[in-house]
Amino acid sequence: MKLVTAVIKPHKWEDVREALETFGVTGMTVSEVSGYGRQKGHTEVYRGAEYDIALVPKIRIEIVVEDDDAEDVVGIIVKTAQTGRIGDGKVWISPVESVVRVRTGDRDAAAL
Amino acid sequence: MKLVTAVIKPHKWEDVREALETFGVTGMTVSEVSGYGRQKGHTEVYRGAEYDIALVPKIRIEIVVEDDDAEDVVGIIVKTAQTGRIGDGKVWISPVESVVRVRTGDRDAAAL
Amino acid sequence: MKLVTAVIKPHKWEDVREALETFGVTGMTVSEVSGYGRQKGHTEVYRGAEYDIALVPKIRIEIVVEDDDAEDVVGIIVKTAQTGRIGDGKVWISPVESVVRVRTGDRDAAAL
Amino acid sequence: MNFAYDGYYAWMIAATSFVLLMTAPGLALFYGGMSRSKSVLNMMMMSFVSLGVVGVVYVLWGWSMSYSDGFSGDGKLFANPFDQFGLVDTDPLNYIFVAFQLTFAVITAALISGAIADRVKFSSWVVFLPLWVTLSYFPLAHMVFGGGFLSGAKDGLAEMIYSAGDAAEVAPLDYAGGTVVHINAGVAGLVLCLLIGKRLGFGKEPMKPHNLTLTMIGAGLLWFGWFGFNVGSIVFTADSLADPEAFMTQFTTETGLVWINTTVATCAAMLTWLIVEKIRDGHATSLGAASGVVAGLVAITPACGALSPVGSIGLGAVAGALCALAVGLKYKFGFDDSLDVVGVHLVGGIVGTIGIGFLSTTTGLFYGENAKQLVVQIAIALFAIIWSGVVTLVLGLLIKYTLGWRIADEDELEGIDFVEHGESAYDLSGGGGARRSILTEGVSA
Amino acid sequence: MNFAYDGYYAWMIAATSFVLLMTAPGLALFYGGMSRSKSVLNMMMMSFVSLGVVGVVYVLWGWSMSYSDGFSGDGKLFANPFDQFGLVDTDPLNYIFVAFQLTFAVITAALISGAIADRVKFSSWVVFLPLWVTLSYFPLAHMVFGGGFLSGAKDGLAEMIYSAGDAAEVAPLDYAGGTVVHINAGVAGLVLCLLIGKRLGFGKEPMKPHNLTLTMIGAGLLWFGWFGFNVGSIVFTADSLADPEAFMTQFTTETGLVWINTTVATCAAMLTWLIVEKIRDGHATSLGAASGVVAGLVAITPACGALSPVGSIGLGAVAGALCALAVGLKYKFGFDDSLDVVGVHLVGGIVGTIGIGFLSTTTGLFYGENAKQLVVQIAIALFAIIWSGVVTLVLGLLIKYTLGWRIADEDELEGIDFVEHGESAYDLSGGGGARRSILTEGVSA
Amino acid sequence: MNFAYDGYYAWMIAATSFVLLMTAPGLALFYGGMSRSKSVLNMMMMSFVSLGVVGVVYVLWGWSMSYSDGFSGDGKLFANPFDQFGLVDTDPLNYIFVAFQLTFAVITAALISGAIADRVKFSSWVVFLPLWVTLSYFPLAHMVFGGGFLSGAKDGLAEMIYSAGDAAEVAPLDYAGGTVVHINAGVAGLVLCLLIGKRLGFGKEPMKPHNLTLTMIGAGLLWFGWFGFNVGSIVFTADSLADPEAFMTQFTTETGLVWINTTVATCAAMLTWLIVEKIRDGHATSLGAASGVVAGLVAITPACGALSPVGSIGLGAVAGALCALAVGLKYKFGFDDSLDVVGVHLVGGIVGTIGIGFLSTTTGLFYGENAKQLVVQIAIALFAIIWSGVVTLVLGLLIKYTLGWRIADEDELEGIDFVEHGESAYDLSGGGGARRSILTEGVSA
Ligand SMILES: Nc1ncnc2c1ncn2[C@@H]1O[C@H](COP(=O)(O)OP(=O)(O)O)[C@@H](O)[C@H]1O
Ligand SMILES: Nc1ncnc2c1ncn2[C@@H]1O[C@H](COP(=O)(O)OP(=O)(O)O)[C@@H](O)[C@H]1O
Ligand SMILES: Nc1ncnc2c1ncn2[C@@H]1O[C@H](COP(=O)(O)OP(=O)(O)O)[C@@H](O)[C@H]1O
Repeated sequence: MKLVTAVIKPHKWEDVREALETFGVTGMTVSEVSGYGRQKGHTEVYRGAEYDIALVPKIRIEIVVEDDDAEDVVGIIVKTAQTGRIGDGKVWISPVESVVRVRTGDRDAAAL
Repeated sequence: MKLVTAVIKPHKWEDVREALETFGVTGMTVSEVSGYGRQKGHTEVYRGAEYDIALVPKIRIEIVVEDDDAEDVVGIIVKTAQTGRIGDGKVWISPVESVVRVRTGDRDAAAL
Repeated sequence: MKLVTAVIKPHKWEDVREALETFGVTGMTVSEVSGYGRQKGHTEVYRGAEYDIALVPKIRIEIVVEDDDAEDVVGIIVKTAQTGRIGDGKVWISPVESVVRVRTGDRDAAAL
Repeated sequence: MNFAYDGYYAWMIAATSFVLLMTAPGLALFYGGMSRSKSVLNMMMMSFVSLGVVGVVYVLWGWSMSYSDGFSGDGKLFANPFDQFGLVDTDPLNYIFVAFQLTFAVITAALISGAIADRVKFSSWVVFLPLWVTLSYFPLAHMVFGGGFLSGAKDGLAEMIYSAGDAAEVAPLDYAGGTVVHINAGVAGLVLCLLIGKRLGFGKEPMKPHNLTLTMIGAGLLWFGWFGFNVGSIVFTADSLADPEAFMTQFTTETGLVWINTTVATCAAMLTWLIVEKIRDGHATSLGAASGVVAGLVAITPACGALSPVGSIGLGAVAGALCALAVGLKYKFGFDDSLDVVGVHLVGGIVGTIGIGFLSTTTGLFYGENAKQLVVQIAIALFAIIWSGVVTLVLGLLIKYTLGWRIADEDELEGIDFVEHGESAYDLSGGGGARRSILTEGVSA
Repeated sequence: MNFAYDGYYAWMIAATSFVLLMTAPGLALFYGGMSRSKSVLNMMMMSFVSLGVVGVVYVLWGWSMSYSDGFSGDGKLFANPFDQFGLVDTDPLNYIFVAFQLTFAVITAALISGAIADRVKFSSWVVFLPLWVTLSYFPLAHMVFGGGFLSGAKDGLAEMIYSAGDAAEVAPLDYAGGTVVHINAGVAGLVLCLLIGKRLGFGKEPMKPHNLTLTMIGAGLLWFGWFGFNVGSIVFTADSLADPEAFMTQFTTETGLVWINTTVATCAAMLTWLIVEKIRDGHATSLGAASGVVAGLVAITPACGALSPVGSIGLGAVAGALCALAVGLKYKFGFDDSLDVVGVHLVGGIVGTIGIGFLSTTTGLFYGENAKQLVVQIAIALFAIIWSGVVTLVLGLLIKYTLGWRIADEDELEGIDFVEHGESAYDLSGGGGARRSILTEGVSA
Repeated sequence: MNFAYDGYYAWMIAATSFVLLMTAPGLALFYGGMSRSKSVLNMMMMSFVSLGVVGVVYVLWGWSMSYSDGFSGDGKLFANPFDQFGLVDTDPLNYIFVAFQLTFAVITAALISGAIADRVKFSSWVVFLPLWVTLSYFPLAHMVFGGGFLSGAKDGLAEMIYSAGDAAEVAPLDYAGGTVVHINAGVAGLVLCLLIGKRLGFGKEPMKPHNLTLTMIGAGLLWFGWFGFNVGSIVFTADSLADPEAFMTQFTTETGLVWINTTVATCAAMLTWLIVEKIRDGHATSLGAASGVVAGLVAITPACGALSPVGSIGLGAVAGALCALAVGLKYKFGFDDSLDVVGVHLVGGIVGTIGIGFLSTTTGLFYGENAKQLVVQIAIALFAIIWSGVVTLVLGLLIKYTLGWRIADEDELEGIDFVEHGESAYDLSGGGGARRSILTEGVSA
């Protein structure tokens, strides 16, 4: 099994979800995070004084998939979340040894 | 070392914490996430118009454990968080190469 | 590639970010989490009745780095986030098989 | 016609509006902020719907049942509910008083809801409202304000205790509703929270206020509205009604005194509540300040016309300290008076009602020659406690065994806002501090 | 001089202040809470800046254009805007009425903003405001309140329909602005939201209120302020102005009636709105309670002086139910009247204006002998709809093809608060429940 | 007795209640919303406790020290604090004025707290309050309003500058407290924030408002309350007091004028503040609108009775622009006037006080023949600055070296709400948008 972790721009979340659904991904876990990177946040002016905001809001998606699907899933995410502008995010794959469905105790492929 | 990641129903969090404590887990990191899966969120009626809410609130628990404990911890979580209804969540195990306690610099087993 | 995950005290986040930036880390993903561990939360008195609050606010940082940098990054985090008091947090290293930059499709080292 | 009236009428329009503001949004905010974020809307709705239901009922039979016999001093328990049904036969000169009294009935009913937060079927509350005001509020209003059994009336309670002559002298004093409003609502809250039972997790989880800024706004609006409540409750003497000059004098001096007393008692209660907290818990809290404000306002309500400013400071100080201690009792005795209706309104109402017996500048024990006023005050407080207690118990049981009071346990855990009202109070994502994501937004059907 | 005036003036100072409170913060909160968290500040700013702009304009030429010809009953469309420009030649005895009418113009303009939430250039709104009040509000105010074409004036609309004698008898009735304020604003909202188009995602995402506690505060403050609006709109008869005793009688009885009618209609509307929701959607919501409150207030606005209390309950009940059904229409017909200006103000305004034709205790169809009043009421409602519709369409098109109305699509997605105002409403981290981290705080430049 | 009084008294009851609302919850919200989420409760508590402490003190010796010598025009610095201690010997006809003046003392003290947000021991603030009102507020109130040194009194400042005859002619003008309230509080804020030092991270982190909706509510309630403040500050001429007809005329015309001036100056200030921001920063913010509102209200406070409506628009416009520029100074000069007390109240108070010298329709430089009024206005502004500055410095140092002002650094980082009050303002989990989890809830001991 693999874990695909994707950090993407918030407004792309809906599109990514739909694309993954179409591909056949049946579940994922999503959270709101803040990103730090080349995309530099923004400058805010407050009472005439300027401030740099370093962090940018992002969505983090975690999907456990079978080994064979990992690259496809990454590909779909990259294609769908791409805008070509700095800050589009990262996707990484890491190994998972085992996954269980809490409801049934099913293991691995059967647990997805 | 292993990392056990569990995504469970929010109201099971207290029970899981207690069960893990009893087993001897001394620490964990918890966050609020949204789950997407078979459990389909809910329908909301607003001003007479209907909407599907796709995401469901979940709790994500991360626990770094020694290799031998991983299966036990997974077992405890599955047993305690199970309600038998769709949406009970997933637990997965992934490899960890090393862990450090920030306070002391202790490594691996000593860091837990 | 490695994934370094650090759970630290919130007020140390700025220092850690600066130290990592100086070292040359160009990106990371940050989230607000709750920690459970030796540090025991606090007692609150409300209307004359006492309550224990078990969870403590923490910051979780995720950084994908090249294999060689992993130990250095861990070292920097440990050094910078250390206050010597209970609750300073944990840092762990896990394997990453591949990482992609969404904007360009660049892979691995080039994606960081 | 007495031309001095017109300023007084002008004030009564404002005062009546002030009191309506106390319920919506004043009390709704005070209570809403104290409840949990999953039940704030239900809490606010309980206040709003009290206004909706009691407002209509009041015009239909509430006024008639309270005052249609013209303050005749008959010593009765209530007046005829059909006499001026729908205000059809009400003298238009009384309209503003109908309005003023309407707002009192509304807030009294709404006050009760704080004792049973987070766990009650909305429909049961809606059914309880008209029954309770009809059987508990309108009668007590008639008895105390309408020349009934608890006024200085012939055949009234005071006369039963003392001879007729004395009774007139030590007629029960309740300027703006210590018995009718606060003891009444406080007892009802106590009875209902005992009958309905505790929230799940009560005593184990803190169940702290989810938004204290709302509670502070609510406390501020309640204070403001309370000037309508107390200062609007002036009743003119026969002399004043006969003589414009006397009218003007009473109007200008009494309203000024009541305003000051209302304020300084409240200031003092806020301070003593904070002091008790600081000593007992180590911290003076904003919830304590807000609660102290309400405790002071409650206590001075019956007493605001009878005390001196310095006496009012004293009464407020005692009320603030006692109520601060009293709100802890629910944990001791294990009843879930969720938002402290008993600790603040029942205790504060008793402190104020009985405090008059000591502090009245004319008949109080500290000023006058005897304890007669004190005895009368205790008697009316007891009577109000018993009346409200019995009525509420009967109605509470009736609903318990018909509609039922409580929502299902899993619904209570899930949150009553979502379950009963299909809503949640806040959706701060998709904007907010970090202009966060769209995670909580829906996906179209 | 009539000494009975001074209480009335005292009330007018308060009433005028009440009405100002309706816009800021009342309406700002009501609308702000209903919008999304990324656009609440823009929404509140639209109300605040209406006050800023229209307040200044009113003193410059608004009063003059509405009332400078002294309520002469001339039947005209508007008065001379330069006659009392800057109030230089205004009789100081009229100042309080200038102030009162100023607050009406302000809130009418602000009401429109709810129809076009989240997507409009702030600068275009600022430009629209003075143009719209000048061409739509001031004329309608003159026509209805200032003795103009829609009053009982000679050569007025009623006289056109009936013979002169009859017209006086069935002069159009609009106590506090069913046509001038609510139909006017409601139509303007409809025209603008059609012209400007839907929010991105409308009909697909729920776009639910981001903070219903704000909406509830807003509804409460609106209700409170509305007493100024309605009760302050009393106009004295010639008899009253001549005779202090008659003055006092009219003042005390009419204000009381209007207060009661305003309240019970609102109570009833809240209840029927909740009932419709419960039946249709399964839940009685707090947004429904708040909306029902406003619907009731809107409907009773023109009618509050003409109905009995029981009639007012009836009118409110009808208005609450109809408006509850009407707000769903936008999804049916696909126009994005974002915060239900049309469903509440236009529909409620029509219900109230025409309801008088049935329920007026003197000339209504249910009480009087004929339908004349009803016909007149329908006529003025139609006239107001057409006038406001045409004016708003012309102005809306003008701005559309010059400044443009909409912000860029990506800005709308990002959130208008940040893009137009450089702010976000909430920064709850760095404190809050769990005293969370500093993630959203900045790093110094 | 003058029967025209009774409307005026009716208004004064309302007005006094309005002003109390300004502090709690008005100012508490305005300031609370501007502070960070970890210190909002402390900020609100500073306002509430000002009311608690100063309310009690005022009745004890505040009134006596300010006005017990009967507005005798003695030119003194203060009156005898023991003369009417506890109001025991106060004429009941004055009660409403005691109440009105009480609310002024309360808000003036509370205003200061904005300059020292987030970092001050609550106990030190509680100790500072009675000392400061006793030594700075009560004397200045006596001097300006009580016939003392800064009034038109014999031996007063104006007489020192000009000969006796002229002084009467150009007696200092301060209708509702430009010097006594705003300059006084503004200077005290400046001195304290210099003495106490900056918040940790000031100038590096933005320290933006955590909840602008609260600030907007606060601004709206302040505006509403300010009608009590300004319109309630009418003082009747000897002629009016003698002749009911003159009384009525002054009452109806002057209150109307003051209401309008208060409103249009505020409208204009809001607009110019927004324009300055738009030009300088590219965005017109809601914080700017709220601040502009307060700046306008501050500036018109001393001037509201002396200007024409058009003059008031001018004064407001200038005040809005100047204050918008002034609030940036703290970053330039590096003093942490956290919530802009200096930029708004000191600068706005000076603009208003001195603006009268130009714009007074009777004695202003633009209308009259000479600069005498202008000189007098500058003189009283300077005197108030020096008096308040010296008193605050002495008291500030006293507390600094005894109790100490600041909480510990780590406590300031952790958040003053939790450390000083044991609370946090918000607990939005366990409900909220996504009906999120129970993570921040406690686990029973
Ligand atoms: N080394 C990294 N480890 C983890 N997350 C990263 C890393 N680098 C970037 N990110 C995440 O990816 C997001 C986008 O990165 P950024 O450098 O801004 O743009 P891009 O990926 O287009 O070059 C960041 O906001 C951050 O959340
Ligand atoms: N492939 C996946 N990867 C990561 N998380 C998943 C995956 N599938 C499901 N989840 C998480 O598990 C939760 C429960 O899954 P769901 O399909 O609703 O029910 P069940 O596990 O009972 O079949 C989801 O809400 C989501 O958070
Ligand atoms: N086994 C674990 N797995 C994951 N996170 C842990 C684990 N143990 C501790 N943590 C995290 O580290 C934080 C600090 O741990 P704690 O035991 O309080 O102090 P310390 O690390 O100084 O001994 C915890 O709040 C929690 O977030």
